[in-house]
Amino acid sequence: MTLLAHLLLLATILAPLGLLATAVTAQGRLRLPALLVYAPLPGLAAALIAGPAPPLVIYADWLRLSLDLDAPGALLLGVAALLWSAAGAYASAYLPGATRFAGWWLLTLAGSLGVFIAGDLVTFYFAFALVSLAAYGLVVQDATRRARRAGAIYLALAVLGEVFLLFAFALLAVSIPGQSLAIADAVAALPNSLVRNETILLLLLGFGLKAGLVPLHVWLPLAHPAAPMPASAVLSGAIIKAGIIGLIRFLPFEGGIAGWGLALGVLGFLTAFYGVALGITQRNPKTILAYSSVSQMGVVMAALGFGLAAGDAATPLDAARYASHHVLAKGALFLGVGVALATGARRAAWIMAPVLLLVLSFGGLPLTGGALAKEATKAQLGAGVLGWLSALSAAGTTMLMLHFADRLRAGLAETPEASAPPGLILPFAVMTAGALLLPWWLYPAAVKFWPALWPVLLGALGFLALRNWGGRLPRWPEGDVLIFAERAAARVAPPLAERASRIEATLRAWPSAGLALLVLALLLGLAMAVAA
Amino acid sequence: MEATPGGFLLVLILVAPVTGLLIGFAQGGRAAERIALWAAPLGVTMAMVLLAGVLHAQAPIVAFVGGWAPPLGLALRADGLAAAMLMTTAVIIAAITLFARADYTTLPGAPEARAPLAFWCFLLALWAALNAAFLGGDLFNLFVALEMLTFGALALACLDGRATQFKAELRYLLFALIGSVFYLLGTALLYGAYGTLDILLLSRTARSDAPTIVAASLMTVGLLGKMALFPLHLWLPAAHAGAPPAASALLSGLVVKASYVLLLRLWFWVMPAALLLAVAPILALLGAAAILFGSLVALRQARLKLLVAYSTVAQIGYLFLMFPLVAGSAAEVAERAWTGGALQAISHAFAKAAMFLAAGVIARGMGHDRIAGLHGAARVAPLSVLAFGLAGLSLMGIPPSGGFTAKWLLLQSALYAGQWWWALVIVAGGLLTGGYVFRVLSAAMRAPSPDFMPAAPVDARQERVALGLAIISVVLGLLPLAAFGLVLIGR
Amino acid sequence: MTLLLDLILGLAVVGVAVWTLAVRENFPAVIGFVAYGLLLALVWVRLGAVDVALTEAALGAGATGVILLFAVVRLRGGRAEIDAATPGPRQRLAAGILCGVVGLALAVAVLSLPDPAPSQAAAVARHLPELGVANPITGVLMAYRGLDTLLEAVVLVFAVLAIWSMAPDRRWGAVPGPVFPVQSNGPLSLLARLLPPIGIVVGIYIAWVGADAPGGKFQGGTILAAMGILAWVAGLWRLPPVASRGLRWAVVAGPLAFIGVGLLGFVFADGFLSYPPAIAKPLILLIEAAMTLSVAAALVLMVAGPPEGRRA
Amino acid sequence: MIYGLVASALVALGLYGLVTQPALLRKVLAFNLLGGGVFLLFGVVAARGGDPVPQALVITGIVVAFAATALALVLVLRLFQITGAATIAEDETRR
Amino acid sequence: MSTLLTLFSGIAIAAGVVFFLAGTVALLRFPDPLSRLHALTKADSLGLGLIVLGLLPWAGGWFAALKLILVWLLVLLAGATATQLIAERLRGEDPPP
Repeated sequence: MTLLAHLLLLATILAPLGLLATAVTAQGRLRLPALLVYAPLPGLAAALIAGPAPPLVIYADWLRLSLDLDAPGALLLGVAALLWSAAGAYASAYLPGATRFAGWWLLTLAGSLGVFIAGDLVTFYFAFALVSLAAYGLVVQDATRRARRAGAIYLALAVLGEVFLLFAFALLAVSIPGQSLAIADAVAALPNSLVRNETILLLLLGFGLKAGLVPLHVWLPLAHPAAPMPASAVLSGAIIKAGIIGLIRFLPFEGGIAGWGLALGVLGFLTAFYGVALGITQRNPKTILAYSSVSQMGVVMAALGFGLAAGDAATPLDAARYASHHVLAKGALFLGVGVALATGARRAAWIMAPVLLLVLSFGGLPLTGGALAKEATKAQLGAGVLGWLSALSAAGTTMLMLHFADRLRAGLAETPEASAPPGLILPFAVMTAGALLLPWWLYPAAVKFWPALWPVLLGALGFLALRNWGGRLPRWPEGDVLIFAERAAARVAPPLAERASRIEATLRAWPSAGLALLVLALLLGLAMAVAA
Repeated sequence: MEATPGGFLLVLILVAPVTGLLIGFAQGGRAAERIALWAAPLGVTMAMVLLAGVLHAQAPIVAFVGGWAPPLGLALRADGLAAAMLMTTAVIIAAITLFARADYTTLPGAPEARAPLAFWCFLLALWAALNAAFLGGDLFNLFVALEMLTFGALALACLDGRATQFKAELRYLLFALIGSVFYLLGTALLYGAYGTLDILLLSRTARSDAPTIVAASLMTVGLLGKMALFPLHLWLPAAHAGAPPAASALLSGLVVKASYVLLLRLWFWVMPAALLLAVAPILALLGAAAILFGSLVALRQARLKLLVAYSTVAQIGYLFLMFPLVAGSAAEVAERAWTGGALQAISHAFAKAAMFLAAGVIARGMGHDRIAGLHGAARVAPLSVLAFGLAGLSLMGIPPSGGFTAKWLLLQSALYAGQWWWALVIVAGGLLTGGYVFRVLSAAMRAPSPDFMPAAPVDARQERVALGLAIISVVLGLLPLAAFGLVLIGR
Repeated sequence: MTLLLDLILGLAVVGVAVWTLAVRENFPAVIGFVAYGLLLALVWVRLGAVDVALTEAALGAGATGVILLFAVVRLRGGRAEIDAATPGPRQRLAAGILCGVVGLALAVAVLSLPDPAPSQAAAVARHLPELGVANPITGVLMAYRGLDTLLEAVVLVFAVLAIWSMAPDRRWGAVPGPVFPVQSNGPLSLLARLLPPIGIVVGIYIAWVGADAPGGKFQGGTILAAMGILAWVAGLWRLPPVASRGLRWAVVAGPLAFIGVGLLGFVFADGFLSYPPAIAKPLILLIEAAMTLSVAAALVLMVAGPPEGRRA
Repeated sequence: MIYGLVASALVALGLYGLVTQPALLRKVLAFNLLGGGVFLLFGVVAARGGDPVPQALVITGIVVAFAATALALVLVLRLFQITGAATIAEDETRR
Repeated sequence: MSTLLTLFSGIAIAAGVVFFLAGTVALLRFPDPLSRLHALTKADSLGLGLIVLGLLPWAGGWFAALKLILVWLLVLLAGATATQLIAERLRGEDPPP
């Protein structure tokens, strides 16, 4: 049994890469887009049966590469694999000939699934780097100027995130007593390591940037809309979860760093409300969804934060449950947008009904997956003020999602009879069913009716208000904070680089170089004379 | 102080290229080329045998020239660091020999031309000088090797005979001469104070008195001038950018490293620890300045070769971050930093050689090397752009590459030693390097204008050589850390 | 009394050096430099290093003086560009102060060298008889630090090739350096006919005597080269073209002989560049002869410069 | 002892000339002055102990310095023949 | 005998030095270059001859004495040629390059 589990774990990463390898031959390359749907299946299987198996350790002498699957990891791996597979089928229909896109797709897939099962620092960093850098290929697929700009910003911030993580992992590796690089040892050694605060700050920055924590979320509303539909689905659905699994794996939930937990929680709620506030000013349905992702991730991080503050060991699993619902629902919505844009007014009802249901489930409508997700994080966000805050954010989300549905209906195809090809509708249907039903199978719980309902109603009321007076809201550009940052940078950066190259040019004139030589000689001499 | 078995191998490695040079020069162009082609594989095997010998003996191999013991005679010493650098030199020169066959070949019947004869002879001469610089055990002997290196680098860079290159090379020659004069002054003072110039003997008797201090500061500044560390880098960009591709790969990759190894010999063998502690922060500060300024200016360069040359100025800075980490900390951290520094030197040699060769092929294929006009380069010279990218990865320090392991080791030892600011510089350097590598790649990857025609056909063999070097630089990262224990032998 | 003499000589040398730097025109500066070289040779005699005095006079003042004169004659004008590039007074002052401080540091270092000066003189003297050579400096040059001399000979060969490679491509294969018109009569041709034979005898004598008394291959080679240059300038002797194999083998003969004998050392004696005691002296003399030839050839070619004439 | 001071003075002068003299020929000249000073320092060291080894080093050094001067002068001449430039001032700004 | 010898060489060397001085003064004082040149070579070669004469007894053995004389002859030859060349140059005949 464990051998099968280990094989599946290996296959999760190697299958997509193997498929990519077949692209070397010409006809292999042609068939590639069609095979995208099968690549994530080993991951799905691994999630289902590899849970209890012991960690697989490879290459044991100086570098212990190990793959390991715990409960939250399995849950997220399963839903992510499902989304990847559905989006893969969608992509085969949506972009039939795009072989280069398929190549980037498989690389990102390998990284995205690998992140959930990595057991040690090096594998995790390698997978995280793979998913961050390869996703650039998905973002710039449309090769428009806007896509290229979004891609450049995405890559810059992704590399920045990588650097934070490299730094954090170096600190972690330093604080682990022995030679091992396993994540478990790292987390155990974290609370009492001498560089504790710096490490945690860097971890939060690195994973927060990936999951869209407020000041670092700027790339998300730019990148997701710019990417083609299936890419946006996986970007918002599965790839963003790399940040969440990072926080789940690397933060010591047994306690010891309560202060940081509080900070994360507050920032999480801030992100949640910020996402909603920005979302309602947007026109493009995909951008609204992107802001909704920011907001939802805010809620997840709030749950993680307050769970960390309370030292509640169950937080990882609860947060994973909430996040898994988001994977399914958000993925379905993105695919839905693609389908809706291709269907005419007459057949719209077939699409708008499930979309509406999904939208309300986000708000936590009883009997839907959303309600179960909210129930799961009751332990962390249920009591007192936190309860009110989470309810308010649910209301806000409902309002935002209804606004999204309204914008979507405005964006339907002109010709009434137009209907999307089956290749698009089938994955959308699968994902919608998954979003609504899977939570019942994964984490069933009794949901009290009224406390879950009133936020949805409040949200509906808010939406109605928005419809009438929405016009007066200010028109914010996508990636809000980034625009101001870019303008500020435009003022500061060139003069700095200009001054640096002017200094460098003066140093290259012969006499000043000679003088520099002599000054350096004296400096060294003095330093040594003082020391001796 | 006694000669170990296997000493003849050291002499062979030194004498083989010299004899090749002399016979090649006398016999003329075609003979020089054939000798160089035979010397390349022979050199690599000799370096490999030496590497195995040093690893097996776990101690430096020492040979006394002429059988005279050091205070009187000269010693050749191959410790772990020297063996590793010799191996790097042999492999890169073999690669450059393959690369340059397309440019500098004389057909059987053809009359002898200037450039081919000059190129092959200077390649062998540079190789001999590098071997002498890495193996040398006597400071004056190293001076002669450095001079030969300077002349070789100068002559190779002037091979195209362009006027701007003559001016750049004159700046290089004069500055290098100031450097060697300073080095000579230091040597004279050391001889006056201790009566010997042998590194090992000096390391036993070095005191912190006035002559030693003046000698140390003069020699260090002389070597920094020859290595073009940041404030003294005036000659490097023009000299390395204007040189033919094969030459600039050799110059940026290896010639700079010879002065670096000398500097290591000077500071970690000859000079007493107290002086090292005083000087190490200054050297590291200069290194940090080199990284920041070099990368910033590289970001603003309009021409590809100048960008790569400024990248050398920046990457040299990394080599100096090692000094305070090895000087001031516990043995375990010092070993990690030392391995990191040595690996950075080696992986930079491979990566920079690959980058310059790739840049050369791209420039020939596109007809120019303006970065803004590089659209479609990926179609004209795909393998070269890939080689440039891989080498860029290694320079940035993205995981699988040799550069990453070097920077990871330096990062960790910086944190262990508590001097976290160096870690900050390493990370900032990596980001900036990423900046200019991305700038070149994104320009090269972009689709060309429809009426685009490549300026000249690109030789596929040359591309494969550049790619091979880039792959080696990446594969270096996968070698288990135990392999780098080699660099610690005889430390 | 000798202190006074040293003082005067020292001041003279420094004075000439200052004058060489200060004078505006290039030509007097070069003349000043030749004078500086000769005075320096005197200083070397005062320091008791006759070998080095010979080398300094022949190479440092003579040969360098010749190539500088050649250069001065050809480098005319560019005064405006030079004035433009002259650094401002502030930079010159700073440079002056810094150079002064470096000089001072050097002086302090020299003065504080340990009193019982550590010296290899005894060791050299003890091992000298094994080589059968009386002149300690030749012993050091040829045996103890043989590798230095070998590398340096290779540097000479290398410098010749580097100078040749500076020529434009179309000139390759031609005669190195400018071609002087043949002078049938006149004082120069008289000198060029009379002096070389004597010079060659003196050169070979100095190279030969190097084994036992001050002299040696570099000094002898330089004198031979001087005679060659004299004949070449007078147009009596046309340098062989760059492509001629004979010329190249002449330049390469010295170092190759050195390596050959060195490698033999593996077989007969106990390592590279070690001489079997019995036949050490003849071997050294053999190498000295080959080296003298190479040094002479290399110096002539270096003075001549890159090929400028038409293809031979 | 006096010659030690003379050597230091020559080194200082040579350095000053090499750094400040704009004309290339004068720079090469200054380099030779500097070389003379350095080798004189070796001579002083040799004279203190009556030691032949530094004298051998000086002979080797003078030959190498001559090779360097010859190479530099050829470069100066070739540069002058092609561009007429007599200095190595950084004319076009490296943009 | 030796005192006589030292006396003789002392006088000879003094005379030589006087001639050198005269040559240098001539170099500075004389109006046109040609006459300066003429005076200089004459005085210096004679001066050197006298100094060599003075040094002869001190030279160790015949061989060294011969070498001294050889030196004098060579300087004479070189001086004459140089003066001729410069003179030609000054008078503007077809000067060698």
